[in-house]
Amino acid sequence: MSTAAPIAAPPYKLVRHDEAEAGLLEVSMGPHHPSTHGVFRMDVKLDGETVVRLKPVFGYLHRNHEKLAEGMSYLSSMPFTDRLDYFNSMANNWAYALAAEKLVDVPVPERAQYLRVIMAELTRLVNHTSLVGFFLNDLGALGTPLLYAFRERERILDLFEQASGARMMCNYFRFGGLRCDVPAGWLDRTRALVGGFPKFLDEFEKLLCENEIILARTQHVGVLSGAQAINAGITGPMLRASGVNYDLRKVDAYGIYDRFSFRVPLGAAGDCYDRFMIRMLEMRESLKILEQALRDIPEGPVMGNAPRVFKPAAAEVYGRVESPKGELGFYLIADGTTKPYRYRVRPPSLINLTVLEDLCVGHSIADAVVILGSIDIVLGEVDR
Amino acid sequence: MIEQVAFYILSAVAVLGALLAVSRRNLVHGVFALLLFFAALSGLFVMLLADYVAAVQVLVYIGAVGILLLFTIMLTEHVTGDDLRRLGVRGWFWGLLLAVAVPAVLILPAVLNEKSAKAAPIVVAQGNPALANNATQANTVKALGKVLMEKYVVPLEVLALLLTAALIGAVAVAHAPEKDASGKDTPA
Amino acid sequence: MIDTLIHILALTAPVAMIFASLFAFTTWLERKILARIQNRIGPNYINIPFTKFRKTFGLLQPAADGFKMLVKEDIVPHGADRFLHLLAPILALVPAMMVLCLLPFDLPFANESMKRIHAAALDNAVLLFFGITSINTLAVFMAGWASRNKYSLLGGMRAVAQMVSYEIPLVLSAAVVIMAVGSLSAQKIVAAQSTHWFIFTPWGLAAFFIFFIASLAETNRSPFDLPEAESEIIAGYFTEYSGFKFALFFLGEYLSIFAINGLAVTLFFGGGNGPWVQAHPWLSCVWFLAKIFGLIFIIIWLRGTVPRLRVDQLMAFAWKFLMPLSILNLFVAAVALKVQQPWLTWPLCALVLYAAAHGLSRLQQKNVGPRTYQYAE
Amino acid sequence: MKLLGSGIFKGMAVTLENFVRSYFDRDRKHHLFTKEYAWKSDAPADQLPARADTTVTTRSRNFPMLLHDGKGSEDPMASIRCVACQICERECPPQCIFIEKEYDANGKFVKRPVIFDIDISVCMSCQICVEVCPFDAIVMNSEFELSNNDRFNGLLVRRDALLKSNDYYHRIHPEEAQERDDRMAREKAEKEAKQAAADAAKKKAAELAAEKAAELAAAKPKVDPAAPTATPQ
Repeated sequence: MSTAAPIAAPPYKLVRHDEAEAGLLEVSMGPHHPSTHGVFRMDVKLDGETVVRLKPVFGYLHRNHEKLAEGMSYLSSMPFTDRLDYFNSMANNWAYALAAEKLVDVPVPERAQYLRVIMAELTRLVNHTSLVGFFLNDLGALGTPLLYAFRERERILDLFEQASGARMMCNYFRFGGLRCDVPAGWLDRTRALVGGFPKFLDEFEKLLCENEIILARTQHVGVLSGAQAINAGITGPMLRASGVNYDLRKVDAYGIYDRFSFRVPLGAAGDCYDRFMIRMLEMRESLKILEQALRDIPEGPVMGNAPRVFKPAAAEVYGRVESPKGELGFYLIADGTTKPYRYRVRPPSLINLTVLEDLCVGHSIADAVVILGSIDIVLGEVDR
Repeated sequence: MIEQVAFYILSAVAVLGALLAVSRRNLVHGVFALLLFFAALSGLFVMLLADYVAAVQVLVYIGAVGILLLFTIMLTEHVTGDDLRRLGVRGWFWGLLLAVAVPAVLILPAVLNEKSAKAAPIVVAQGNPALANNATQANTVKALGKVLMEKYVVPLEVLALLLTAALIGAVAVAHAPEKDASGKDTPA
Repeated sequence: MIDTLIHILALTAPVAMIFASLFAFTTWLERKILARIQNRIGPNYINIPFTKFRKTFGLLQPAADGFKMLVKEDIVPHGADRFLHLLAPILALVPAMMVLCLLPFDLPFANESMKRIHAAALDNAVLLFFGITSINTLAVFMAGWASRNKYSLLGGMRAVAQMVSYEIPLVLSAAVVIMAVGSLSAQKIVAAQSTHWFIFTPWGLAAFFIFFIASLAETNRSPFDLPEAESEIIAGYFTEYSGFKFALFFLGEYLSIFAINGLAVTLFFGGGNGPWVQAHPWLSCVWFLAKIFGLIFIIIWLRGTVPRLRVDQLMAFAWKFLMPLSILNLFVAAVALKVQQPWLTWPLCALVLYAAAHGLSRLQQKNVGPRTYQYAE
Repeated sequence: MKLLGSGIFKGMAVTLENFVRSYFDRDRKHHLFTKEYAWKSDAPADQLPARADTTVTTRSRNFPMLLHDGKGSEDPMASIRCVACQICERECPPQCIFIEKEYDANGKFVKRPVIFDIDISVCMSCQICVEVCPFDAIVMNSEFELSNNDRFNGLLVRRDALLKSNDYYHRIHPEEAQERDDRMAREKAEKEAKQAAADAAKKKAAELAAEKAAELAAAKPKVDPAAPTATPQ
């Protein structure tokens, strides 16, 4: 493998495990630890408070999602995709719909395309605001940023409920469009929300971005180099925080993303602060997309002429979207029946989690929690 | 009467604390017992109307020395307090000798000076501390300060210098190996 | 002898009762203020038992909490040191109660024969205050060590390191006031501020800031709540405490907040001094409490705003920022007290202290600062 | 480089602003987003969920219910829409529906479910059953206070508890119900029209046939070869 990109020497001293075990304090953080974002466990070996070894243990939330999906019709899996990453069910829906639409050529009506973009970007706002809140909670702020984030999230979830009937498990996308059109007045309410959102972001930035404690806690902590990120298959804001310009909305331009003008913020240092700031900046870009989409959205149907019984011919497809956490892909093998032969999810949370030990070793246990928070995982997606 | 009862209680607690401190095999328990002893001692100081010394006793011995001892234990591998081996009994003779010698040396000057002490009897404060003369109380701190800064100013400064030197030395000793390691070691 | 005991009881028991009931009120206040800061409502109704009356503004919440604590199962972990596990909460509470008696908190009902003295008008009150509060550290360590839980142990270790470090700037900043008054007696310190509070002097202001920050660390309040950092080590040293033992810890923690803020009020805000105190002596106690609650509001406000420091940053802040600044402040105060010219000392002291703080913050913020980001089209 | 703590003071200004405005913001819209819990009223079960106007939107979905067209105290089973076709049972992603068909005394399927159970602890409110139902018989309820003391019987909702009138559906989901009714009416009308057309065609065909038959009958005596058999030989 001489062609592989050189990986920078790790910032810690490598030691053989048996030598180092003697005086170490072994702490099992999780699965019921307040800041492991669900039922996740980290087996941590500590030298004082410094992490020497960290072993992520997951699977506590394994729900057999992929195998279950192989036993039921294509449509029946759609509500299960909501439960993968339960913060952004809309993006999950889209990824699955995108894969299934490749199996059967169903045209998506124009209005549905716009609504999909609107929903996906609103989801991104939901995810990034709550992530920043949770991240600050991990840093030890007593819920104030989290509740400010949730205040805005509530409003977006209200919109989701008005449109789809559920706040989090929306189950809104269908192969070839959307389940139903948004109710009357919904677009105006969304416009009002999008118009007021920058004010909230300003408040958030004033509250957080210059706070010395946050700066000191997050800068130069958990540094992930661009080469390391690429080698580990990291995607999403975490990859972009390491300075790699890779955004599927630009690369694939799926849906109608090529019609919107927006920028992709890039970090330089690849530390926790960059990961946090990239998300803050991405929210502003999402708002730009939302403004354009809400301006241009046409009238019309939201559902194409999808067949009542979804029975694709034998084929292999891979559909992926830029979910707020990274590249979310669905890999489907159809065998000509109403059920997929193979159904595979590429979860961004799980793959972003693989670098956790590399990021944490050499930092203190308090930093390990912060680094985990900055990776942005949802255990529903990690374990599936 | 109340002060007699208090005296006996405090003395009993002090003795108990001291005994526990030397007899407990668990290091942390030992330290806590020692701190109990210190606390009782500071109570005794209060009874002697030396409330400044009592306060200093609490501040320095419980607040600082005790914490220092706990720190030392935490730096060892016996943080959790278990798997402590029984101490060897080989040096019991020297230990006993030392135990006898220290009080002897401490008591000796008092015994030797007994005659002169008779000439100028030590005034033992009596009576209820709460009702004691306000003037004596107010003057303890001032008098102590005066003595330290006038009569014993040179020994005080020397002691301070010594302690500072010891502190710097300790920091230097603690830092030395790390410098070597960071200089030589490369990621293996 | 009986007289003495009655005298002591008459002066200490009300203090204990007043502050213990204020504790309940403060927990409600904290929940309410935090809720409002976070755009929530906070506790707003608790049924009065056996009635349907609900609108009590949540004021009965502490009572409900206390009852819950009482009836909860008391769990001692297997393998824990049962005796020390029991002793730790008691040891956390007792010093906090003791130091409250040292505050110049004039009881309104104390008559002429008692000369309106506070509970323990000692000559070395301030010194004894610091001595007794340092016992609190032991209680925390004891709890952490006796629980036989690694999170507790980590919390205990953090607490010891932190409380010992912050005691130094705390004492040094109090020493400025002691130097100015020339006495360790709380009453004399208050008397010296009858016309001019020390907060209105440059060195007093600086000392107050240092004292306030260090007192946050001493009482384990945000942003220095590392010993009980719930996002890192569950609940730190009281992870394994439940039921009434936990309640005792909680009570001890709030009482030490009262105590240390009471000391701050004594040292910098003129104790019970305030308008109309001369005419109505009972106002003194009200003023004292009002000032304490003013400070407590700031503490809660701060808790609602800032995240937590890391251990090494916490230590660096104590030793490399607060310590040098408080020592410098000691010198500045000495000079200012000698010069006695407010028009000269104010700008000079402010300049020196600001320059020092600026320089030290530069040291603290090495390699750290806001960034600008690039965009890809 | 600023003085240490200036960023914190900025943040404190933000929190103080929120604190103050939570008291003085008139409409409480921007600075106090908590809603009081919608206390369950003593209203009868077959009515709106308590305070539905503030807590539930008109599309809100929580748990399925079965529709019937009966009014008032009519027997709901008389007009139940469900025909026990079992499509929803088959399509339900978490498999929480159990249906048994009803047979009359002769063993004939009467197109009604005798058992229709939904396990509330398994249901994930996904609405797939509603979408696959060809008869608009199952729709989503927005009732949200579904907790129960009985772990075994209380969590399995039986047919009779699931049955709700179409009027109730109109109350909780007015637009959707109207849309559904309109469509059903349209389909029914279309079907009737079709039926009518078919009937007419049939009738016409029958008439034609009858005419032809009549013609034939009229013509028969002339050409009918069987005629001679009428007369005995």
